[in-house]
Amino acid sequence: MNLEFNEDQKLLFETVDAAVGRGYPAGARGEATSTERGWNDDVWNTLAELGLTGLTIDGDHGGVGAGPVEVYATLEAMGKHAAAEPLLDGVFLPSWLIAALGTEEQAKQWLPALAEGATTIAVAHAEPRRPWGSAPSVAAAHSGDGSVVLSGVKAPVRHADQASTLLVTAVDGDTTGVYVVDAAAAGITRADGRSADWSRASQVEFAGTPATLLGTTGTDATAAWHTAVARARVAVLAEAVGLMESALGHTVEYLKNRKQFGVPLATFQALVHRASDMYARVELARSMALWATATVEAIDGGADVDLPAIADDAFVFVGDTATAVAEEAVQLHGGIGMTYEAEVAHHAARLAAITESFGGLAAARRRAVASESALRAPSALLNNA
Amino acid sequence: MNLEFNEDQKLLFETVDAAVGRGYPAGARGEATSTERGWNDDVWNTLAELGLTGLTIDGDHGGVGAGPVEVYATLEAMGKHAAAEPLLDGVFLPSWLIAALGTEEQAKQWLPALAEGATTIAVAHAEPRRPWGSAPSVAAAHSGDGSVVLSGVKAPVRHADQASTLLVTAVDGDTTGVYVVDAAAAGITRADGRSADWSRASQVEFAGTPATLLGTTGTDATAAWHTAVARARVAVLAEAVGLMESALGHTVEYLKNRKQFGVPLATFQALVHRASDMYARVELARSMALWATATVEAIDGGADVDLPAIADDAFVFVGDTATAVAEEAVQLHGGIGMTYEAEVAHHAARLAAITESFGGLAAARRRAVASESALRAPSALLNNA
Amino acid sequence: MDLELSREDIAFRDGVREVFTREIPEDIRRRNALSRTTHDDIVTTQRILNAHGLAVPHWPVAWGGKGWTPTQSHIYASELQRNSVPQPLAFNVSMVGPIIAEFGSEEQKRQFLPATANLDIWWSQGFSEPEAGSDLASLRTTARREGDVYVLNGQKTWTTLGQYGDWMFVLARTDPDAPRKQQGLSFLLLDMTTPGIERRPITLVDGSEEVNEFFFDNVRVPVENLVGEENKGWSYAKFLLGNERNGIAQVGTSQRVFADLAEAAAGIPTESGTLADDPQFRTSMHSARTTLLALEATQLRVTGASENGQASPVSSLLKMEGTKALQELSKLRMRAAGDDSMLLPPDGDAGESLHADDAATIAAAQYLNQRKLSIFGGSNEIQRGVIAKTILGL
Amino acid sequence: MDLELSREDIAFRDGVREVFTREIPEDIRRRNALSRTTHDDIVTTQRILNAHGLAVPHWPVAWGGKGWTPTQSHIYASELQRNSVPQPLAFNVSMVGPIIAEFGSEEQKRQFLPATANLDIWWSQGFSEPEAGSDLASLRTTARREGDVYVLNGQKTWTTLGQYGDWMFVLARTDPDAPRKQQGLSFLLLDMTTPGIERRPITLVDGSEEVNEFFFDNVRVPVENLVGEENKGWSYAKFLLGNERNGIAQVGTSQRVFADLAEAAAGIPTESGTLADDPQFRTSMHSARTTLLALEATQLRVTGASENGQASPVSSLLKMEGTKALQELSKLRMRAAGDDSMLLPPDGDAGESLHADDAATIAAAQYLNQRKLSIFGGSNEIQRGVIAKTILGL
Repeated sequence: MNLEFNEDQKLLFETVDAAVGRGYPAGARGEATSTERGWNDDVWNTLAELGLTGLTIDGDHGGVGAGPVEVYATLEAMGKHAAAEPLLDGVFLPSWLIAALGTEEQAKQWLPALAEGATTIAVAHAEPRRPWGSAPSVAAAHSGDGSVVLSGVKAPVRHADQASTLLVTAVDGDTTGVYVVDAAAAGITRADGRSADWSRASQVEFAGTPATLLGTTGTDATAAWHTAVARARVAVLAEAVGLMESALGHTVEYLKNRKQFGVPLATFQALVHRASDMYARVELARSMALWATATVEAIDGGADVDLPAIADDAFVFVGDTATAVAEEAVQLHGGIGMTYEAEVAHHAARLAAITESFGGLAAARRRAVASESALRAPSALLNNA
Repeated sequence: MNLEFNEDQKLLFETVDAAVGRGYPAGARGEATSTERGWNDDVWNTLAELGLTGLTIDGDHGGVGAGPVEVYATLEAMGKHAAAEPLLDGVFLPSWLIAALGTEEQAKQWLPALAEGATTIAVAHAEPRRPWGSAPSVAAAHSGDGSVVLSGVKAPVRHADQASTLLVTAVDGDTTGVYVVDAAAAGITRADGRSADWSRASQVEFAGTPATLLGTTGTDATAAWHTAVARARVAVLAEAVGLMESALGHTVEYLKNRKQFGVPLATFQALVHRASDMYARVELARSMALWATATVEAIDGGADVDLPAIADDAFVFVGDTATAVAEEAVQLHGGIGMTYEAEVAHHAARLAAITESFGGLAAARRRAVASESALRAPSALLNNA
Repeated sequence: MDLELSREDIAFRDGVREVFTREIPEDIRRRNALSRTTHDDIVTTQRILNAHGLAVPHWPVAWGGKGWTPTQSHIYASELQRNSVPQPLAFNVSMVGPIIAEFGSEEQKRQFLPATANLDIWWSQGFSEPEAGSDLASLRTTARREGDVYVLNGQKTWTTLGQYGDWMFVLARTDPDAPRKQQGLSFLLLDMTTPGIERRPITLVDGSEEVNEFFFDNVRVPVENLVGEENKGWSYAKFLLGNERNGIAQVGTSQRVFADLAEAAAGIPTESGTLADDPQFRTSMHSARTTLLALEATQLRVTGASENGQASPVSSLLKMEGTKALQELSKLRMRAAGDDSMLLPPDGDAGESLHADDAATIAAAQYLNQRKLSIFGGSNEIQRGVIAKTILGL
Repeated sequence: MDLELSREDIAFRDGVREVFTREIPEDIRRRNALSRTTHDDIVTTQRILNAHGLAVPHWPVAWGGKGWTPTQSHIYASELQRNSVPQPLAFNVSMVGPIIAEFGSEEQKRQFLPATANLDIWWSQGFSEPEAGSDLASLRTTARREGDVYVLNGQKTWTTLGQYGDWMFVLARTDPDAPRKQQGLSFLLLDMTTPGIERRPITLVDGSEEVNEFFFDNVRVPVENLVGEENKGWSYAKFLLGNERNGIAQVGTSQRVFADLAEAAAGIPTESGTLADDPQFRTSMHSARTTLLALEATQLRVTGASENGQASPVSSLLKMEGTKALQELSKLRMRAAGDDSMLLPPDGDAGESLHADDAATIAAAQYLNQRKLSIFGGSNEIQRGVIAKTILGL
């Protein structure tokens, strides 16, 4: 029974923390997201050199085959610096999808490039005004020559502008599949914009766009899709924890250093007690994120647990905390905290983006409350009922 | 457009405030509720002399026929002193039921005695583990000689131990009626206890107890019952406002006078800001209670408004505030606030009892959220859509 | 008590509503509802209102005021908000206008008041400084008298919409040796074309560019642009803060946001129906709805009391709880939009959204932007302090 | 990471669970779940636990301790709470016992420790005073040395279950002239049959009589009942506060309350089904459930860290958030009961309820009683101060 990093995981956290920290001094997120690429290329290259782009990819395909705790350690460190590099969206999630659904040939085609950090893949599932949990409206059609084309609209697609390839959910009759589409394929119209956290996102329209099914025809991908997404939804909470810890840290420093009415803000007990409450909330959220991560690890080890349900529970709890902590961090900074130049503003924006990712917090709570597990007595240990 | 007391109403508030205040120095609620009667007889007699027991009864039946604003003014003043006299439970609500449902003969039989303050009537509707909004399980049966007898259990019945008469909801086949039962009738078994606010309540069991239908046979009383209860549920919020204001006042005084670590508690900004938040909440709750009261007045004047829905909305809002204010008042007092001897403890207990009265807060929220009005754009003025 | 508007008040309401809905172009009001109001929208709106005598109703009657009852003022503010009409520029109509009308010279009144009412002059506020956000007594900007000019040096910040400012009213220190910090401040009118002024825009978290910093380097202000007496600026600024702030709780705005969201919900699909059927959403909306009822009732109490000539100390409460309610609604709007709120046009808030659902598209950015409501204009922490001191005696 | 108990830990858990569920009479555990634990229940339980070596596992091994790992300690506290076993009397096993074991004389150890472990002596705590609730340094009770006795004068309050106390451990001022208030306090053991002691019970808001005030009028305490050195009492008291407090978050208790409420909900009818189908209720329960998971995970982190020899500063967090969660559940229980929580037996909490549903009957009184959780044992305000100071450096 143990929810701590082991020595290797600690070292991993410290390595990423140091490497990313060098690339992300104060104000760096704003700069990184306003480059053409939307992130810091030097940091990306460092991450690739450290093998982090191969973190979730097995050794046979050029990666290191690490588990969910390593993902947690990496993403918490990324969050700590509000780093913009799309490890999760552009590499981890696509690698999980390809590993779960792809043929060996497809795995060989895509995973090594991802592991090298040579490319990113964008996952396109969300559609305007369509619930995340519903089957997609994008349709796959078979043309005479046996090839498949996609039609329909996806938005937002995170980091689609830089991706070489898209993984697109689509329906073929009653069967949901994940399709591989070349970013430069015919019949793609892309309108690029940004997310509320200043990272890039696009609307992508497909009109008879050639595509290849990931995996084997005739198998419905819904369950595998939900499992991979649940994994990503747990992983993104690590980033949220890093962001929250950092927002709290900046707030504490601000209270110590900023003077008003001639004295440091830390003189005002009302503000100090609110910082203490922030701390308590962040630690509980960290525990929840670690627990969900450990549960994913247990599932990888064969435990029989409903991963999407766990992901909903953890997402709701950490998401609520993220909202409250972000709001308090901004409020305790006052006007300064509202500005693009403030670190906490970027923390708050990214935390908001996380809470509305993967279908958003309200939908997660709707599922979680409807689930029969909502009234099941909680026990964090798997064999301690 | 006006939500203020008029001069007469102000005078009424001041009169009740002064009269009740004399009978309720510090610690008096605990004493009053531990007497045999369960309230302060001198205060009761004063209330009767002031005509307040006849407040809701029309002039033809010995009362003064005042409206909901006068009820509000009276009950806010009662709440301000945490007074235990059952004006609402023992007089106002029964008078509304008798006026709404009773024959003129019945009105003549009961209302003058209530108006004089010579007696109280207990309303028996709640049943163990039965939702407030469901039809009662107590059954009315007709015996051969045309008389009616009741069977079943009611609990809690507030102040049943002192009542001369009970008004009991019961079903006769598919028809719900309100029945008049003499408190000393045959076949009644009463087990007396107390509510969490130390006022008296009982379980009353009927076994072939002779009863008389209030009103005329064949008419279902459900709608009239719900309207009278809605009126009572709005009225009790006035008492809640008085209690909250008083709890806030005691808390502010405590912060000013109590020293810890060598300085007054008011030196600690965290506590002071929480008192400010309490103030803001109390004022919003007061506004809501006044608005609901004005709505009842408008309904009496012919306005077409769904009174039970308004009562649910106001009950939920004021109830949530009552809970939060009571908790903060106790917390800011520390251990002292937990004791039977502390004024705020009685405020907190009575506020908790109010939130769980008439079926309780959770049921009220359930109805309100399911109501189509939940998504209707709010407008406090009736003719300003 | 009485929950109805009188016949006269209804006629009054219908009159202002007619102007707001018929005279103010619908596209302006639509952009305002989506927080995309432009400079021209504000100018156009205020000039239309002014032409109908509705831009500066609270000014002295001699300068265009209407001498309304408190109820009429309440109706006016509420209808503006409910109909999503861009508010007349507060710096003009609620701040510098009333100050000049009360304390200015006849010459200043003639020069500035009509142009201020008609937004021919766009005013900016020069109060806050980096080291004195909520603590105006600590202002450091100096105005040194040299013959017939004041020489202005220093820095102002949080200047909302200062990029459009033709003139700025500035609180500056004219007597650095005054025994109390509140003394020695003067209220100056500054033509923004004067040499020595530099502006730095401040981008907010959501990308909006609505606030600015200004730097003054030996900026020369003619002494005739001093309002009232030298070193009395603090009392003029306090006059503003004491002014009744109609519509401060923004209940009308919240009512409109609520109505828009309720309407949208019926068209937002969930896995099993629409958002309008979702118990979580309905619970949050019900909570917002009752809060707005309580807020509006509080406003009615305040208005009713001022009809009777009583002042009310609850403007801190209205500011704090009213903006909190609006913030909650903005969060609810973001939650309702989910992923749909995560695709903004690349140039921030200026362009059109990429897909048709504008309100969903801007919901997250709007949520972030609205954090300012509990900070600017007297933060919630300041309001709690005011309540504690002036109402609770703590 | 590892979310499973090891085989050894499971065996350990099954062992303690066996004692808790088989040896402790079920009616005792049922009364404990309904907060109706009696004096005899506590004594009986502790003696059974002591007979099985489970009353004082954290004491030094020489005096009955078990030398458990942090995980075993965690399991023990958790299983006690989950199975609703009355806790061994904290004043005996967590407070005076460890103090005597650490600082007492050999004579004191022999005289007191076995009797304390077996609850042959029922101890009360004499720390708090009316003017020094959270501020122990300001204690006023004096112990004046006169020959071979200390003469005790003063007042103690918030003495939980003091009505049963055979002995009391008292913090009293032996040197009124000490330069710092923290100095000059001594830790004395007081036989409650000594003349000059007067008790006044304090009834709490729910009617429970669990706390008391004690007045000392020239009470003579033999000098051999001084623990450790004179004037060092503060450091002994601090030793207690620094002691790791297993189970402080009461997660096991909350888990049991949650399970009981979830089970009850399926039998509580609403107008349209049962409470278990009600979305409001389910939402609140889901929120409680995830909070309890986060709390338990926090405990696991702390336990795991102490296995590795690291101390954790998060006991303030666990106390504050754990008791908050339990308070929320008690409120939820009251809301679930509604009117059914408003009929208590006339004699307060001592008798049986008037109708069969005990848990509903006591729900409101229990809710009120549980307000104490955020006050006693270091209020939430104190905990926030500790977090700010020791963790955040504020």
